[in-house]
Amino acid sequence: MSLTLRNVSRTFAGASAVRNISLSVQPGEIVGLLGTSGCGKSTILRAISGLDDGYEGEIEINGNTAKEVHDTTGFIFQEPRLLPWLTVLDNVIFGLKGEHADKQKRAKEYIADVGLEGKEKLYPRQLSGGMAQRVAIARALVTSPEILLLDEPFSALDAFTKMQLQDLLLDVWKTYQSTVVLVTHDIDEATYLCDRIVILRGQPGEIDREITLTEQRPRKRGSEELARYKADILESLNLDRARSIT
Amino acid sequence: MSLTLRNVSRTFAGASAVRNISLSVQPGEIVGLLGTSGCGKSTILRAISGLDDGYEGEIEINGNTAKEVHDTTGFIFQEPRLLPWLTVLDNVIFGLKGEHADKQKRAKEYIADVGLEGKEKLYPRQLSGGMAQRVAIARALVTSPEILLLDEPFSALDAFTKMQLQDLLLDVWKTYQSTVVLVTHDIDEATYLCDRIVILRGQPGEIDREITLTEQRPRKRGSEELARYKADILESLNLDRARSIT
Amino acid sequence: ASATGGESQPDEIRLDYAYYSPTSLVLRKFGWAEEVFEEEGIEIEWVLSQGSNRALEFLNSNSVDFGSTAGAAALISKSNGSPIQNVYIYSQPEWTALVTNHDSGIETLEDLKGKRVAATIGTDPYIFLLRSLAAEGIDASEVEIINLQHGDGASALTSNQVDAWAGLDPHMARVELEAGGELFYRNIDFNTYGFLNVREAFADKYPEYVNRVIEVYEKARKWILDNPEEAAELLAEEAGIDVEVAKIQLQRNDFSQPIPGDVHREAIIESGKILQEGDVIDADANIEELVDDLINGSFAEETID
Amino acid sequence: MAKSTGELTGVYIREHTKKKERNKKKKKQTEVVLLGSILPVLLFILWEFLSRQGVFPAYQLPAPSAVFSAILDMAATGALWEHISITVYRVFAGFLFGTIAAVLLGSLVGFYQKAEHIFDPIIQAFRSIPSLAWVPLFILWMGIGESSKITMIAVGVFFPVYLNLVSGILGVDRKLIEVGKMYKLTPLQQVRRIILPASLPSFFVGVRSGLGLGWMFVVAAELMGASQGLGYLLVLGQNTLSPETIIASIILFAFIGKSTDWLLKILEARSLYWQDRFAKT
Amino acid sequence: MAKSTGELTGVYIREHTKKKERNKKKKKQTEVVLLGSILPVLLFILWEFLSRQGVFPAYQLPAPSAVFSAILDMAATGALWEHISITVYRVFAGFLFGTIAAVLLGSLVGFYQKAEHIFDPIIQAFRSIPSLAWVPLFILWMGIGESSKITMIAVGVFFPVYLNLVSGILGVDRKLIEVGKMYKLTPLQQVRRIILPASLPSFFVGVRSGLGLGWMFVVAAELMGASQGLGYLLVLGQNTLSPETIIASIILFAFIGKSTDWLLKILEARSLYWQDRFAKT
Ligand SMILES: Nc1ncnc2c1ncn2[C@@H]1O[C@H](COP(=O)(O)OP(=O)(O)OP(=O)(O)O)[C@@H](O)[C@H]1O
Ligand SMILES: Nc1ncnc2c1ncn2[C@@H]1O[C@H](COP(=O)(O)OP(=O)(O)OP(=O)(O)O)[C@@H](O)[C@H]1O
Ligand SMILES: [Mg+2]
Ligand SMILES: [Mg+2]
Repeated sequence: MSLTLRNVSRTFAGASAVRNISLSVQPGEIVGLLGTSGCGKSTILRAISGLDDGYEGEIEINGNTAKEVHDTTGFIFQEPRLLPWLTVLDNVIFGLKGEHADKQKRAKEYIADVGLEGKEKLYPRQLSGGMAQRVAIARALVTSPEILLLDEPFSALDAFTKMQLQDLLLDVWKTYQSTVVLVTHDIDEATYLCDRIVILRGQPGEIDREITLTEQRPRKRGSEELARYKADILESLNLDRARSIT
Repeated sequence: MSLTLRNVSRTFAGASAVRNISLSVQPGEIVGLLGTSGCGKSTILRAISGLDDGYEGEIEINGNTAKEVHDTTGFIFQEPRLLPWLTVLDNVIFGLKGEHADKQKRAKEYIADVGLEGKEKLYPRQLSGGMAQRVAIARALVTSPEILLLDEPFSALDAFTKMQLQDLLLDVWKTYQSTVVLVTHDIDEATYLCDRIVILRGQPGEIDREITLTEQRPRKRGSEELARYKADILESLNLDRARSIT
Repeated sequence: ASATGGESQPDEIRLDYAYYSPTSLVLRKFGWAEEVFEEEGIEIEWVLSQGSNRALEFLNSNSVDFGSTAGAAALISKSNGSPIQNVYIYSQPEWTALVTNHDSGIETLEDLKGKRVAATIGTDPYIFLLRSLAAEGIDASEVEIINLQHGDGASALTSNQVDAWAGLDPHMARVELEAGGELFYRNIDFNTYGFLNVREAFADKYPEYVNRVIEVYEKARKWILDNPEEAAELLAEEAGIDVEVAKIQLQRNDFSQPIPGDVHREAIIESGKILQEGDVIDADANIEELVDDLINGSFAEETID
Repeated sequence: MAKSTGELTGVYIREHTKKKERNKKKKKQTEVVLLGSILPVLLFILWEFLSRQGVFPAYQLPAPSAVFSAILDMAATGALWEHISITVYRVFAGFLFGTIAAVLLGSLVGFYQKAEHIFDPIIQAFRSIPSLAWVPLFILWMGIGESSKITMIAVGVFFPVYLNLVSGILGVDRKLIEVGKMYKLTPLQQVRRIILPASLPSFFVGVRSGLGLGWMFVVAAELMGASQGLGYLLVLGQNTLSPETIIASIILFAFIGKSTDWLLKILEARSLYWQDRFAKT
Repeated sequence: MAKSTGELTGVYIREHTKKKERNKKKKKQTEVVLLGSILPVLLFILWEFLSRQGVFPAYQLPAPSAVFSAILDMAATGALWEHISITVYRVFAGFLFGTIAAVLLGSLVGFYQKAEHIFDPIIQAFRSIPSLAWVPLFILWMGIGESSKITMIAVGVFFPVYLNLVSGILGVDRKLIEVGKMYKLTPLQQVRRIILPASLPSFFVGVRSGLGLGWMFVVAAELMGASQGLGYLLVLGQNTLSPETIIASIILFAFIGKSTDWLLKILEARSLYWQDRFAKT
């Protein structure tokens, strides 16, 4: 599904959060959003998701500009947002439709994929931070959404779990050709996953730079190519920082 | 303040979370806890803090083994845990004692230090994820605690804000000679900050390895020395992973 | 009255019973009404009235066909336009009097001046109090009337929170017996009789059956006259009160005049005037007309010889 | 709980802890019951003592022993069970209807702004009308059968349930609602799958409050031509100046009310197992 | 809100939006009032119509016009204000005392397990005792002065406030309590700085419920020797079989009850500005 933002701005009670964001995402593209904390990345994702309809400008999803939630969109929020009265299994099943047995089977697969096999019956309050985040990831991926909005999905995970789940994400993406918008602070992650990286700048956030990564997937983590991109991105961010401090 | 754990284990409703953790932290030392998601890092911090008294074994803080909260301990939880009815400023003031004007002044300094100047009057629901985390950091540091327990304090921050706050932490540490236990998934962070890194392994978590870093502070990020440590740690974690998968 | 005719017969007749109407208790206990009407396939339904105002609410809402009330209450309701008629007097009770504690020093109505007297505004004891005061030429404003429910008035008196109380049986009998209360002013004529009222609609439709209900009521009345001891026991058992209390209560009931007539008319008119002064009945209501509308002795006259 | 790969020792430890925990729980329960009895028992002793000393004369406030013997008398004749059972039946039925009505209307008002603007003001206005005031109106509208009594109790139950539910719904964390929105739940599904569970704690308070009010409304209900029931008993006691009957009915109200509340409390605890509540000191 | 570095355009836009928002808010408010009036107005019209048609005869249910003229008559003689003011005074005083008692006992029970075990059972038992049942006891203990009336109302207010507060406290997120614990707050500080603010939504429901019950208990309170007040008016109406008076008192109860609730609702909205509630559709 294609996704286009045109001059999107969002103001909260008089204070501007993002300004004039224009961005066009091709079907099946993975776009990364990078930027300092508070520059409006989550705000943009919320606008795309349709949960927030207070923005100005236009967001077009497959030709539709209505401010509404599309049920083909999956959203991993910045917090896990598990339903505390449901077990891990039921939380993952939550968004699924269809036969009960099918749903269970599918959910269990994804629970295993995120490394939580055997934890199906735990309640959210019994989970560690990273486990809760993984349940949220499973919940979003299990519905195989056509548009995936990810808000720092792997931030609370250790290096290896993170890599594993990044690969899981790529698997899902490959199978369902999802369009992905990924917010992350991990530049390695961005270079490993994204076709394009959009760097936001300032407060209110505006688009500063777009970097297109042409390297073929599967990419090699820590490859020289990616390292070059990383250095480039770091510099952009750093510049922004320097500017915003003065 | 010195801190010693002796054979600490924690069981939740029959399921063991950590087992036989023994660890002794010197006054003014910064110890990092690394390990896969769900291996019991937060559980250990909670036991040290005194919030959880369901553990077996003994925890000694300055010679005192009572299972209670010490008011010289500061805790940055894995979630921001801001009080939703207080503004940013009041949240930071929350733990301070003394004259109102003094408290305000001090709190404002730390708010500026974490880069939230001008945001004092916002309520938690108006903050971005990273901003909330920074408020939580300011709230914990402002009381200049003698023992600092940090549970992934910088996980939701972009690379540069993260570096800035790591340095802030070191400043506080230098000024007050706090004893710090830091849980993190960021190996660069661990090598940059810690005197010693403890690697947990398995589920229930046990101590696998301790790595002592002798390099002088201020350390240089990305120095060769640190890179060597990093490779070493990655290997340990990887091994653990390999073992736990089979 | 049977000449007016009407429809054949009702499916059921709904009677009320009340602890202030011993006749109704006897009638219900022995099932005489059921006996008489069963043959015709008419059901009898009994409803408990916990006070005149409830009985009138039941009548007004067509929940009962016959309801037992104090005469004054029936008049007040009539003045509000209730379609009811009084067709029978189940007793002339001396159920209210003025009560005080035995060491209070109150002996006459004069002594009440400046004192606190408990009464339930709008009910028989209240009317009794006003009439008594009026008879002595004392203005009602010279005593402090405290509005309390009957039972609460009794407790207030025994715990010395008021100096006197316009009492009502069986509370009064119990206070007399157990707490040493003294009835310092009695006047049976200032009581307003126990009225058995019928809904006008019922009387119009089934006049014959009004007579027949009166007939069974008569049977109960006669039984009480013949068996005062048993009647007291029955009252005690039904109402859950002490036999001694029940005896006193029954002694203060005169069951001799069942047919509504001029005596009743006059007593009610007097009460009506007092109530009018107290703003309970509308100032421009014509009391005499109302009373004439309310009291209809013809059924009883026809039935009782 | 967690069905993890159980080594033998692990299983053993689990079994062991379970047993220990069960014992501990039992001991705990008796302790709770004992602690809870302290005040009532003290109260009864004091009261009996004062009665015997003649501080309260019997025609004002009979001694507890006298009251209990009155209750036992009623129990002996079987009248007690009839009073209790009919009242419990009425309260139960009224409670059911009142709760259902409150859930329907409460969900509507909680969920739709328009519905709130239309219905809430009048409901809030009705909420302050005392039970006694309804009596004549109910008699008028519904007569004096069981239905009017049950409806009266339902009215009492309705308001607290409604109020708590609406406020519970309004207090549901926006974050969770958004999860539902992302899955395009229909409003009804939203209510059933997110809003009701999330506002369950509030709902239970409402239900418990409502049941309490149901018991209170019994008196008004049984003014409407009842000849049995606890409310009837109370009014009878007041009309015949029988303090034993009054106090007996009060004690029965307290006891049965407490028992039914206890049932709800158990249900509450069962349904809210997932809450991350704070453990008390 | 945010005092950020205001460029001129920014300031302009802010001013502009503020004005627009204020206008919008005003328009919104009138709409809300209008929507809320629909049902009551319809009800009155229907009722008047049915009365004129003779469906409800005046001795059963007088027409609203008759009731309003009765109220106006009372207003003309000044009696109305006396009835209203004395009742409002009683409810207010009872509400105050009841709420204070509930906050004290509720905090204790909510915070200390022992206190819960000791006090909660008996409080829950008392909760089901109908207001009318208390009347003779209150007269006995406290006489028939204002104090007994106010206490009676306080009793009514107490229970819902208590129940909601305790449940609110028990429902406070453990995570926030732990924050307080880390700073070694004393129990009292815990209550004041964390538990009360966190359970404020619950508390407000309790307070609003309690005020409603306060209005209900007025009748029982004014059975105790009152010669003025809305409850007195109601009972007088019942004793003197005057449907106008009964209905007039009902309408006054509804109207004044709703007004006081509205005040609380405003206070609630003000105090809970920080809540991240879900916006309704
Ligand atoms: N309250 C609880 N009840 C039951 N089990 C719990 C509870 N808290 C933690 N656990 C379990 O203990 C284990 C360790 O949890 P902990 O939160 O310490 O992990 P962690 O190392 O901090 O992980 P992460 O990096 O994901 O935060 C997990 O398996 C978790 O399921
Ligand atoms: N509901 C709200 N009300 C007021 N201001 C808000 C609200 N939500 C976000 N903001 C403001 O908008 C700005 C951008 O917030 P946003 O959450 O989009 O940041 P972010 O880029 O996701 O940051 P982070 O990396 O820290 O999550 C912040 O300054 C924040 O204070
Ligand atoms: Mg964000
Ligand atoms: Mg953790």
